[in-house]
Amino acid sequence: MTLLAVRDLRKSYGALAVTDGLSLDVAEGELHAIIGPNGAGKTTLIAQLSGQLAPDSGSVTFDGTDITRTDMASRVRAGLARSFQITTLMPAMTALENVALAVQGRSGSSFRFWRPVAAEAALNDQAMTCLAQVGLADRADRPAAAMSHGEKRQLELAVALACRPRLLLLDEPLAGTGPQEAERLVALLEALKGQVTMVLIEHDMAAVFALADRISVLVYGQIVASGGPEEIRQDPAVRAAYLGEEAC
Amino acid sequence: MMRSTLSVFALCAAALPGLAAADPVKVGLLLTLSGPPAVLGEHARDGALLALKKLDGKLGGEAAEFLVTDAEGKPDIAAQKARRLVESDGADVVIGPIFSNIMAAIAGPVTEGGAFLLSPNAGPSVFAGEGCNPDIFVVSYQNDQPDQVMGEYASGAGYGSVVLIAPNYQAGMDHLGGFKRTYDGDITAELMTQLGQLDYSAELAQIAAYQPDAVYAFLPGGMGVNFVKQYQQAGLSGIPMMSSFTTDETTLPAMQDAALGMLSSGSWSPDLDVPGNAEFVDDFIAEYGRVPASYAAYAYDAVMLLDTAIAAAGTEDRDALREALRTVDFPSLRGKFSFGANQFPVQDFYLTEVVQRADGAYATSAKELVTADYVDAYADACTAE
Amino acid sequence: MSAAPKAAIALLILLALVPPAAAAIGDPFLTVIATRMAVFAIAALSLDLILGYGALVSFGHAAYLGLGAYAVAVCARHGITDLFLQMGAAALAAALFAAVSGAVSLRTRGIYFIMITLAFGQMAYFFFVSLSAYGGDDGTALAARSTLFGRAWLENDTAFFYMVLACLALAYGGLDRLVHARFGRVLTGTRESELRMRAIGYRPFRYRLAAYVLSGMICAVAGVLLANQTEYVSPAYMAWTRSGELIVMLLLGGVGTLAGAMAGALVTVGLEELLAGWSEHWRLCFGLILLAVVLWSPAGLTGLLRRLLAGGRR
Amino acid sequence: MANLFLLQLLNGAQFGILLFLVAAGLTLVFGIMDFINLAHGVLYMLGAYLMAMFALETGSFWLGLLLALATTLVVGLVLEWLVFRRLYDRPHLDQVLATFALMLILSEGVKILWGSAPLNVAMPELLSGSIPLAGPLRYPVYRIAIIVAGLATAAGLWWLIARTRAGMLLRAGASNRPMVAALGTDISRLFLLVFALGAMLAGFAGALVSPVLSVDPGMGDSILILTFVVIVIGGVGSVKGAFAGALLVGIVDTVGRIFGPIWLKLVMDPAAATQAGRVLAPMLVYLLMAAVLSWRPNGLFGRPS
Repeated sequence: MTLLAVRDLRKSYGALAVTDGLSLDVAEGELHAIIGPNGAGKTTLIAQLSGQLAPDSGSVTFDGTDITRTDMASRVRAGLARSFQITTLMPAMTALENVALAVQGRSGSSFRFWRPVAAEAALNDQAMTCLAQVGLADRADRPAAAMSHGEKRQLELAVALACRPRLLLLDEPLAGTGPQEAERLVALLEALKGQVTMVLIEHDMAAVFALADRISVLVYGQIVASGGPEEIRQDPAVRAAYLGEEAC
Repeated sequence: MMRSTLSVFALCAAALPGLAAADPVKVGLLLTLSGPPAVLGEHARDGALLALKKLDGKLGGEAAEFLVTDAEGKPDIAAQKARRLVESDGADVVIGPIFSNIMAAIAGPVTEGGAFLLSPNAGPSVFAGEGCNPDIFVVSYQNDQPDQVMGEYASGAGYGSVVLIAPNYQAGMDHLGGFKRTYDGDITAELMTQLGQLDYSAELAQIAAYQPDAVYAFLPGGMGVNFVKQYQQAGLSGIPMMSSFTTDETTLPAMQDAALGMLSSGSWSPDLDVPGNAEFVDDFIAEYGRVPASYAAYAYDAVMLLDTAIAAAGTEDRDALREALRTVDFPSLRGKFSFGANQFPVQDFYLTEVVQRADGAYATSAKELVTADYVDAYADACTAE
Repeated sequence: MSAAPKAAIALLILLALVPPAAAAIGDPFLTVIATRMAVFAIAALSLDLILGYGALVSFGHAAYLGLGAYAVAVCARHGITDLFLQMGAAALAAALFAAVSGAVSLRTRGIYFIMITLAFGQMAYFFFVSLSAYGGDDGTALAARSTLFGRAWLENDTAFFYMVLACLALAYGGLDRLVHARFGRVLTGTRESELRMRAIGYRPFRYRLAAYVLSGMICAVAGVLLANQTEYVSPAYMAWTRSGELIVMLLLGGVGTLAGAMAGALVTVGLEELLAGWSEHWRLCFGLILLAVVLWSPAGLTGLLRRLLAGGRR
Repeated sequence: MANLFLLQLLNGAQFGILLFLVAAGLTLVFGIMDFINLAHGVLYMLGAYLMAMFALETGSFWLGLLLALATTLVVGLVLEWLVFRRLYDRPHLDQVLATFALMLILSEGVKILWGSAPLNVAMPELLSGSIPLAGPLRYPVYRIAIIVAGLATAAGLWWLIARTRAGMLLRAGASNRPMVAALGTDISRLFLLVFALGAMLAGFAGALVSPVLSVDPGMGDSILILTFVVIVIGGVGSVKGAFAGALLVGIVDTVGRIFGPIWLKLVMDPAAATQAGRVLAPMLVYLLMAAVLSWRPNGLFGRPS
């Protein structure tokens, strides 16, 4: 069953078409990787899928509902969460607080002025679960600003998971990590497969081909090929346009 | 504060054992001494200090101490400082303020604290009529009077049409209202400008288009300087300009030639032919390097009044001192001086004109007497006591 | 208990000791100064909620001080003299003004927000300048202080001071709960990263607006008390320089800590009082002190204190 | 009536250009270096006071102007060196506080040096007098000089920013300092010069208006807010915007004040119109600003953030 359907999406800045009639289907449960050379429009695509950026035309349908003009917050509540390539965590808050804030966003009103939020066991328990899921349980009380880069990437994931998404948009989760950190994160994503549908944008080809159920190749704002890892690896057009220069 | 209280005790103990009245008479000078209108307060302060110097630092023969305080032009701060003067520093009399809004804010704290308030400038109508207060003496004039005098003059001079101009706020309305009360010609237009307005070219164009017989302006401080300079530059010098609180010794140094011949009214001017006035003006110039404005003269008068009254009644008996302040005859720079029932002055008003003095400085000069023994319009409503 | 609430409680206790101390040394005026300190501490606390926790630099906050003050004058004119009713009216008026101006202002960011709040502050200022019924530019004197349950208890300066102190304690206590509650965490989140907040399902605008309205209401209560203290109401309360002074208090004390906001107000009012008594040109000294604080102690007095304490421990 | 309306439009534009003169220096510092300088108003005041002093000392308007410009330039250099360079990387709030402090220090300093009474600056012979327009209406020559000076300043600034290497580096440096520094340019020296230039422009405006306006300790305050309004309406960082904003504010303020009550009388009864006019006139420019910002949150010509 298709969870996310993108039809003829277009976005341009002046004469430059960053998204140029893009169509894409993401099936429920799969890990769908999007690869492409720098400047292909991957981050712009994520921004439009998450609602950060409004497309000029086209449509985005999530679970049968048209969300093209829906704002970011509503999409999150509908189950469409994202992680960021450049960390946007709350630096002054602890890891636990960062995650608990995301839990709070989907559980009950935030117009509560009296009861200390730090004492809300329900929020903290769920936040701890998410932290444990990404292997940060022992870092709960550390301020985000004081964490290592790899830990920040993990926390980034934990925050996204705390939104209980049905579809997770991952914008280069491995960017800037060392080999060991990358390995741990890949294992983490592997473990998440099946629990949550994922759209993964990533430059690390080894990780992409290890993880993805399906891969779409984005070049100049258009999907030029889509298929299983083997299919993509063999596709002559893809090899010529993209892989030829970079991976193999 | 602790120190000041102790020093008072020390003074009491040291001076003439047995005579409790030996501590100095304390007079608070509560004037706006900061911000753009500071110059008005400075004139009043200097006038008062000059008077004290002339009296060898004594009031009615008793040692006196002046506590100079900045009202900052902010009513809340002025009220606070008034309380400090009266409650903490033990002032018996407060001389001040310059502005009417400050007067409304400090009148309560001063009089309820048991001190007398002597105003060297502000004379708002609230304290002239029903709201008159036996502990408040206005030594200057009632606010509306200069405008009414100008209205009378304009009628008498045969100006058939006048354009009025004032900033768009309460005092502006009040002053124009004063003029309209006594002027019987046509009001061609009332131009309301903005508080602190810089550029008057639009209003000047209106005036040029209307071609009235005369213009009447109430534009105090920097607004007046801007207007007067631009008035001359716009080539309107042919239309007589009358004003109140616009062309006086505080603004003339900045207007200079542009203001020559402009008319206003007042109960005092530096060249008023009254015993002691010339000496006061010369002393003031020698001491402070500028020609005194009315604020200085009225503050000087306030101190002289206080001196004479204390000499007559002492400071121990408040009621006696109040009565002395009301009735005593003191050497005023305005010649004859007396209080009406509301404790506002009954005095002569003159038409004044801007002239250049022999020493090159610019000043107002009394040209002709317009109204003698002028009583303000509110005095009848005062039923104090 | 962590350091911040301790410091705040110490400040409150210190203030509470002023009237007996003033009586002991025979200078009742100290109580008047302490009252002013407490009033401005409430205003500074209210500004800290949006500026310190929400990173919303309002340059028109004095408008709420003025709105509160005028609420007293308007109520008194219509025969409502009860302090709590007046506070209610002030809070309501402030909430309305804040809701409208906030809805427009909060669409902008950074420098534009600073300037548009300034614009709304100026609009309020000029509105009251042209309000002839209440003296316009001159303002108007109040016949008497507000009453409590029909009694004129507040005419007594000491009683009035403790009333103000109680309001300050309430404002501090309430805001301390608030910033640690769900709402406070969300507000802090919008300060740290607006994009992240949207990405985890929040719409920052509504929380910012709520904080903005609440802050205006608290500041209006401070205005009610200010009008009562001086027994005078004037547009000068909402001049833009007054808004600047509120920011100065906050920065002097340390932004984003409630105790810092209170300390900043106390120090600013105290310093003004002290310097003004010392020299006519006290603004020069005050400016130099401010400059020194910005250049050498960016986190204000609390930052300085923290550094000194840390240095001592080392 | 139509003649008068056109003349008032011209008066409004002229006031706008006067505002632009003051705003020009602020646009440089505030718009391009992203630095909030509340002390700009006092620098403007300082220019006027120096002008008053030097014109009196030398007996010449032009010599006085030259000396006033040179002195404000030096003051700008000194201030940058002592204070401002420590604040570039600080949050806006710190800049507000520091320059608020400078405002207190400088205006008190001016009062100590020159007293609080307003000063006079004589108009140069060459530029005094007025030229006749239609009927009894005349236009002062000095106003024309101000318009010319304003337009020249606008053109000069535009040229500096859009056409010179310094301007290019400045624009690049404001958005990415390390990058420009890496190119081997001494960015801090560039900022020093720009800041001094901004101070000098403020001083220039002050000196230029001194024969028409009152030179007093309050002159900086009253114009500072208006210039901020101008820049914010135009859009921070745009000289074009500042120019458009200044004209808009000048025209709206002047025309609104003069014709507002007349137009209001067309739709309501005279007493109410007078009252409404009184309340609305001083708020006009602020209403304009709120309206512009709610329509375009980054000003007319501002870049989206």
